[in-house]
Amino acid sequence: MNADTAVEYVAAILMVTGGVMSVVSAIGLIRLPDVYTRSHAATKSSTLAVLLTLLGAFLYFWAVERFIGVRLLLGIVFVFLTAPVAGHVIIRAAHRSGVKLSGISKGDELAEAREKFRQEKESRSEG
Amino acid sequence: MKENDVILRTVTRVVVFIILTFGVELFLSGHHNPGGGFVGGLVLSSALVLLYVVFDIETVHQGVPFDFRKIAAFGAMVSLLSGTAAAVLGKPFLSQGFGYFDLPIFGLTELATVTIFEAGVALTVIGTVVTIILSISKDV
Amino acid sequence: MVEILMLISLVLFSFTIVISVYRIIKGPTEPDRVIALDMIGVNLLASIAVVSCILLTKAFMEVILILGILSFIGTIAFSKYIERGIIVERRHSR
Amino acid sequence: MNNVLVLPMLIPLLTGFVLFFLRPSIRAQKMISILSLLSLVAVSVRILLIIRGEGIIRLDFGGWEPPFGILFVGDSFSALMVLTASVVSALIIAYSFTATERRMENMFFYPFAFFLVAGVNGSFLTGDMFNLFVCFEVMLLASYVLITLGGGKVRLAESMKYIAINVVSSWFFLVALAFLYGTVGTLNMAHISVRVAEVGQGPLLSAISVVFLIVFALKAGLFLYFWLPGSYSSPPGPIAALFAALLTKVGVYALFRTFTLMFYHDEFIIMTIIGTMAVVTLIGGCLGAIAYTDIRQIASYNVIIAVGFMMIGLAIFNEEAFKGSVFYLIHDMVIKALLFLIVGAMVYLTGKTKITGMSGLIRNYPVLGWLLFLTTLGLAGVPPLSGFIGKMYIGLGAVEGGNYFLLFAGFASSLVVLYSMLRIFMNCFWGETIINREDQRPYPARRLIPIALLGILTVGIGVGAQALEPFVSDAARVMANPGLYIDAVLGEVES
Amino acid sequence: MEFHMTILVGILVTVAVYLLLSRNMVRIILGTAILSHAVHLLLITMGGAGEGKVPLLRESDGPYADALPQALILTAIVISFATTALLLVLAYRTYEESGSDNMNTIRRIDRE
Amino acid sequence: MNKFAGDGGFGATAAQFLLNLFIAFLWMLLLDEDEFRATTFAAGFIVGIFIVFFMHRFFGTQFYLRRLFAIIKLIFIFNRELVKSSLSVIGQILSPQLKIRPGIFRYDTILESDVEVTMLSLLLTLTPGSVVMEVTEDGQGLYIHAMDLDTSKEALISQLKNFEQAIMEVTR
Amino acid sequence: MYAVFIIFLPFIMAALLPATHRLIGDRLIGWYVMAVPLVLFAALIRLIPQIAGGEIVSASYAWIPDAGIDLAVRVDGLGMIFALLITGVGTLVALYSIYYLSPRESLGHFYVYLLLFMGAMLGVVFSDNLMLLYTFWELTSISSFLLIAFWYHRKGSRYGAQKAMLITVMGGFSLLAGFLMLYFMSGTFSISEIIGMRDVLAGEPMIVPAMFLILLGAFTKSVQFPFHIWLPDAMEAPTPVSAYLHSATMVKAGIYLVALFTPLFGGMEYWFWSLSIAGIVTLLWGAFNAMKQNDLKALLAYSTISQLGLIMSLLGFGSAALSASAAGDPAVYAAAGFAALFYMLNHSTFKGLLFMVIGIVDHEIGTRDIRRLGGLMSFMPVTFTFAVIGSFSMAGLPPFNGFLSKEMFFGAAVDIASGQPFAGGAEVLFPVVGWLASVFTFIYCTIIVYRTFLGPVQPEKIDRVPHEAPKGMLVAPGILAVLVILIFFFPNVIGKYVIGPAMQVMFPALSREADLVPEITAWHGVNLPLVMTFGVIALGLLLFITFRHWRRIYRVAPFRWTMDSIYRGLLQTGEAASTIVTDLYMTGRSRDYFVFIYLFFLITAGGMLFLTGAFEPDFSRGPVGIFEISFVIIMAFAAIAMLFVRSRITATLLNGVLGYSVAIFFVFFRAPDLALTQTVIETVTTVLFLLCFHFLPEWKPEDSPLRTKVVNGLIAIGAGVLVTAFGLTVQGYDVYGSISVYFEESYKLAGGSNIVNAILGDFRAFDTMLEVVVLFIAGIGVYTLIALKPKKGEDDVEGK
Ligand code: NA
Ligand code: NA
Repeated sequence: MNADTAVEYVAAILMVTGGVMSVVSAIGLIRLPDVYTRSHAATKSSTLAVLLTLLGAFLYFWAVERFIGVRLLLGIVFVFLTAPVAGHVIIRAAHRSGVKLSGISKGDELAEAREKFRQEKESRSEG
Repeated sequence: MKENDVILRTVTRVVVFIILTFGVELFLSGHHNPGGGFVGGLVLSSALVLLYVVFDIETVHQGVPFDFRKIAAFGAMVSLLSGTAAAVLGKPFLSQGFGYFDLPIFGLTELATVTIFEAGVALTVIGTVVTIILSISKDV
Repeated sequence: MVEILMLISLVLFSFTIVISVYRIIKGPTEPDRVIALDMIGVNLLASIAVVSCILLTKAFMEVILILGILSFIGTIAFSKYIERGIIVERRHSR
Repeated sequence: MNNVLVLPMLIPLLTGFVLFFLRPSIRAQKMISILSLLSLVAVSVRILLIIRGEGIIRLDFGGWEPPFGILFVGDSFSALMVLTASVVSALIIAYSFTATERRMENMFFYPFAFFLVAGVNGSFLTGDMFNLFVCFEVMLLASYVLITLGGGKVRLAESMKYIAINVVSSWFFLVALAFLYGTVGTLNMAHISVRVAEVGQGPLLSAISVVFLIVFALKAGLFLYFWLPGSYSSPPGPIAALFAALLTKVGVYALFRTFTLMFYHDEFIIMTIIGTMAVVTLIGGCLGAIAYTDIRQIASYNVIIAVGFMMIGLAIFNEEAFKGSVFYLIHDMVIKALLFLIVGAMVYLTGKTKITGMSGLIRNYPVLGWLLFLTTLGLAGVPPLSGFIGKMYIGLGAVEGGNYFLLFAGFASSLVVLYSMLRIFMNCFWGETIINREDQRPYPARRLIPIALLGILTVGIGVGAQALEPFVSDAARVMANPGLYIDAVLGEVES
Repeated sequence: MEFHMTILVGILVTVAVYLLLSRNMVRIILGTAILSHAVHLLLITMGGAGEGKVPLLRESDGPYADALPQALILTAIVISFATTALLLVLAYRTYEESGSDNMNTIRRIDRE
Repeated sequence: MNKFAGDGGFGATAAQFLLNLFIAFLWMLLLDEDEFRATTFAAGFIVGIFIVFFMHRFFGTQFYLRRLFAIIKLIFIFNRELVKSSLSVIGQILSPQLKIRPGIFRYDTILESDVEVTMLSLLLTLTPGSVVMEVTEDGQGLYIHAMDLDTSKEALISQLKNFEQAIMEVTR
Repeated sequence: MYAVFIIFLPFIMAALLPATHRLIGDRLIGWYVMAVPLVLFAALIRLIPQIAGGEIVSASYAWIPDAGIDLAVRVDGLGMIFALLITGVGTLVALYSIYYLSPRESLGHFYVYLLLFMGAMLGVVFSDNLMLLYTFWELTSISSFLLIAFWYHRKGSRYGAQKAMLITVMGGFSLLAGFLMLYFMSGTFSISEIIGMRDVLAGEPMIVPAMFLILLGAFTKSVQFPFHIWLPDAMEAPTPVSAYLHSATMVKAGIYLVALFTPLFGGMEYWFWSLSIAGIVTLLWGAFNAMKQNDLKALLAYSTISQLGLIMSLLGFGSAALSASAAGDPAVYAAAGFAALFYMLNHSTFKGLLFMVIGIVDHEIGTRDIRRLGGLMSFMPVTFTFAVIGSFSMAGLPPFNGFLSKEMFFGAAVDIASGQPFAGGAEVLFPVVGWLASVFTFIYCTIIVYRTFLGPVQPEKIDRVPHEAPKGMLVAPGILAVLVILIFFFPNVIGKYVIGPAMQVMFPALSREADLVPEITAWHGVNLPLVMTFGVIALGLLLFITFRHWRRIYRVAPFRWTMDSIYRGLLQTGEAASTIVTDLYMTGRSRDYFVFIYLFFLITAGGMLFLTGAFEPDFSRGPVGIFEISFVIIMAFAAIAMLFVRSRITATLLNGVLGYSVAIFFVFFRAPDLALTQTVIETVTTVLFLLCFHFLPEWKPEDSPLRTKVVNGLIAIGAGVLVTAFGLTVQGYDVYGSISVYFEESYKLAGGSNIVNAILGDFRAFDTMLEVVVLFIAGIGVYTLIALKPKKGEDDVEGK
């Protein structure tokens, strides 16, 4: 087994690991109780699965064709840059549009702050 | 409660440049790789769409003060006229030519009239997509 | 063997996608669905990377990047829609 | 190489874009439009003459030999269609100069009209099935915009249906193309013809041709015409006239091309299916033309009747009948433009749409009234007006082919046409005059000129049919002998 | 592969047609969108899908997948996008004017 | 005033030049050539001029290429945190019974600029188990949704501190 | 040239009329018009010697030679008779009109129509080309339409005009079809050539349908039962028009046509029976109905119908002369043809006279209702004299020309009955029915005279004081009255110089002039015809006196179910049925329209696929990975779910899933460009959906009835199955390879190594160019759709 073959295997294993991560987040998507917690699972899928898979692909191409897949790297960067923003924005939208946290949650300081702000505004407009 | 879009906006500023560069690259590399005028134009316009979604029309307009309807028309005309050029030269309408030229900076480069054609395509795509989005958004 | 591993990873990805489709249908809230779509996009992206390795072609590198870009734009748009019902504003109103 | 062949499509396209940039100056738009329309007509005539001199000509775009590239093929049939479409649209657009609201002119009315013409001319000229689809789309998109332009509730609702149905028909087109490509593996019409002929069409290819039949029948308003009355009767006069004159004709043209050039082997489809569809269309159109009192509806159902009539020519399937249909197509473009412009003018002048709401208009608008009467006679195929010669040849073809039932149906429909049109004429123009001369809305002479020119044209085509005869005969000859077309496109090429 | 694709196309067509037959404008538009998906898949399937290499000459020496249907689909995609855009805007304009998104009640009343 | 302009500090010209270089570099990467070619870089630079010209009004975001080392360190810290928290979340998801207590809490950061806050939020969000939900108007308060407040709030806060430190090394 | 000039002079003068009218004014315009037929009449008279000498004046100019349509004109004896009628009566009618029409009427229109008609009629009788003839034939219908509706503000005028037009044009279409058949058999439109091919054509199977179609044309124009119904309503026209078109000339166009084609069809049994029976029935029915009319013009209309039937039957009798197989002497039968032409001439004189008389009554008294008239004799002695002359002539009494022709009719009918040329047996009825009709004729002639001019005056029922007509108005009827008497005394001049040449045309096979031109004598001894005439008078007087008592017969059901009520009912029920049927499927619902489209697809395309044996599915699965399968499942799953989701956002998301999945299939299918484009387009489309959702309400569940849903479902499934079946069959079809191998040379040919892009940018750049245009149109279309909103409350009717 030469070095390239080894790298190929490593690449493949990275991909499988990515797949496993993905499935884990899928399970999270099913099991977790509310949109907020599920978004955690989704973010993971975006990050680890993609990181591992693209890295695997990168290695594989390098090993087989000596090809440096810059687009793959760029893809990783891009996903790392955008995935958290997407998660942030969607979860924010959920909260702003009034989606409640699940019953098992411990507290919601944001909702409290919003409520406070609203009351202040009301009292200001009354006065 | 006052809101703050700092994360989204900061990232968007960066991401838009990546998209734009990628779009131009797609446009130019279509001759030999996947890409071309359509996809290039589409990607470029999707960058603009992102800007419009994240910021707002007026802000983006300050940054990109173009009349996209005219860009679209101009692009389409470029495509049409690039075909006409061949006809004027006595070749069948829409004949494309290509050749290899030794340019000062770029070295031996393949230049093809199809690039002009595709540029027209790309401009039309950008102009049209943005026109559609803006028209609807301004209707609120 | 390498290919089999890759196929396995593909199957895993598609499993996730199936689950995500289920989540889109089930909801219950709209953000849930959007998250699921985002997940589909990302998993597709990963799948294409694997497919590229299996087919041993570089032709789909652009697609990978594009998918990343566009699933991002899509998610932002959906989020804004859920939040405000309007995704492009004439002037930012906050 | 005949670059002139692209001009009937290129001129209107370029004009459309130039007019787009000239938005601020309506005057300049009109000037350019006129120049462009004149050159369009000139080019069309030139093409026709070249074809007479050199036979069928073609333009391979980009210089790519058929069947690999796209090409425009000019034979007498397509060139005649292009010429007529150009002349008619020139007159309609000239009419609209005087009859279009300022706000519509500002909203690119003229560019869209030119795009429509471009799509129509392209559809006539193309020799490639997929390019036909694309040309259709140019035409359709322009029509989508024109039909909605400035419309209110009713018009938008009708547009919605019109577009939805056309989207579905475009879908069928693509489906048919997929099957076609999957079987014969080519898109060039002549090449398709060669390949289809080589295997003798066969049941599968016949079935595929039926899918094409659905597509073009939808476009032409053959049997599947229910979308037509609503959408043709809601837009303002000039737009309705453009639609009525051009759109369905493109479908009719495509049907003829498809079933004379490519899928001409299956008698059952041509005689039985198309024949039945044509007759049902005639009947349905006749019933509709009698059923309603809205003049725009009556006019729209007349469009349907004409489609049925022309398709009889295809179902009969001999050279005489083809000749008749070509003549009738030319006639129908002219007369439908005339009809819809007059109907539009009537609605404009009275603010009413029903025959029961108008009366005695001939006192107020004698020229308009007599033009409508002329139109009535022309529609009924009374000699020596334009409709006659086509009707005569279709009749001759029917006699020759022994299709007496089709002959009967066609001629009977002419009677209903006459009846439905007389209803308009007699109820609206005759009877007690209800508008005082003082209260009447003036109808400007400059609007009358294009209408009158169309009227003269309908007389001219009939009386001067000899001028068209050689071209029409040639068109019919090519339809009856697809080999001529194939040789011109592919040379002596094997499949 | 072609077999499965064809079945899939059939399913998509079924769903799309069912949506077309509904009264809500958005459903109808979605129906047309799915119709487009279906026909694009059909086109590429009929062009002999899944055979050959990616049609990039620099990538491999062939035999290549049939590039022609790909080009056709590209055109079709753009056209169906254009149509969908127009249809969507028309839908909401119609709703604005008529106050209904029901395609069966906005029909014209043209007879007494 | 241009709203796209970042928070200043640099002259616009310098910033544009920087960005242009960045694009040229990106270009080179995208072209996937086997070796470095000056011509390619120049071509990228020209493309960059085009883009920067096109978008020059947006300009003003800062890039600190020279703090490469700080960045590498940040990446390292991030990867460590990523693995740590991933494992903990995987554990939570796969445990037979869900025993998590999610919730939203406020964290006030010491970071100031938009870029800093953004970077912090990105890093935090990327690591599983925590998502930034809202940034207060003054940019100081972060509302964070955590997967399990009971067991990991402390870990999260220390993670935040780590990130803040590393970010500041990069940006200041 | 001469003949062409004759046809076109009226048209030229009509074209010049508006200008002339302005120049010379209302008072003189009538004279200008009258000059036209007068000049033509003179010109024709000048031709008579030539024509009578057997010469034929003809000319031919190319019009649409490729279609065989020539401006071929031929003046022969047959055309001459009619042309003399047209110009002669035309002159008198024009003269009469000058006094009849008030200058307040729109004289310009009237005279233009009249000249148009005159030219058209001359065209009909002089054309030697079927299509030319047909052209003029239709033009007569049209000018008649315009003349009937001259007072177009009257409902009755419009109704009458429309009815006449519809029926005659229907006949015209039939005529056209017949002509086309003749062309198909003979290869020419030239009438003289076709007639020359009699023997060849006789063997063609299509000759019989052609004959019937031509007859239908002739019958509608010449008001043969049951197409006679338009004539009474045509009486809404001004009386000069009725006199001219609807008794003297236009209605005789059918007679002309039958005479014209007698040399071709004459001798055929069908021809004989059709003409004879139609004529006899029309004769009886017209006369029967004439008696009950209260309106004098209506009475004349029915009388015209009746007499045209008589002429038609005579032509039928005469045609037997041309049969090779008919029993009896051809010359005897040919006499019937002679009688037809003679009767036709006479009819024009006395009927024209009577119309003018009625016109005078109407003009001076203000009514033509016999219930309001009576006793006018003392006020209008000249008019009364004319009325007596015309009526008695029509009744067949001497010393008027009507007597001669009536006798000849009886004679011909008797000859046919005794000769039995085709041994049908029914011939015996002809003289009987003819005689009965003559009795009726006698009665209504008496009615005209008695009820109008004799008896008591009823001043309370009329608005004006009765007085004689102005002298000018009496000139034209006076000339006719003189002719009625003159012809009685000198019939043979006409027989020799006018009818004789026509007979040669009609019966070319019979060459001896003696056979063709019988000597007409007023007194030919006591023979059966004379006896019959006495019978007519006796029974006629009896019945006239007892008319009040048997009038009830008209209320017997079969007589009330007139053709007229059938026509009326046909139009009414036609309209109602059309509305019902059309409303049934033109629902305005897009759903129904889609159902029609897909049903049509299922039936035709499905039928073609499954019933012709085309369906040969290729079930070979080919290599397929689990991953592909899973995406097939995902797409199917997402698609089906779309039918059940409650919110449009979910549906849009699912559509996104579908779009992205399509993209991944493009990856599987080695289509990177497609995958790229699809991904971007899908996202932009989704954004568009979201943008537009702002303006649209959330969708409601489809609450259509279960039945509708089931139908929808079945159609949808059918469509899906059919597309699949098609697809599977197409896959199995492996005859041809694709042309796209050629494009694999793209680098060499077009300098690009991305084949797809080389196709898009070069091989098929034209598609791409147009696609750009499509996109542009859509973009600007969206803009206009939004920017150009109608103002509030603006409806869709054109105008500002
Ligand atoms: Na159409
Ligand atoms: Na489509």
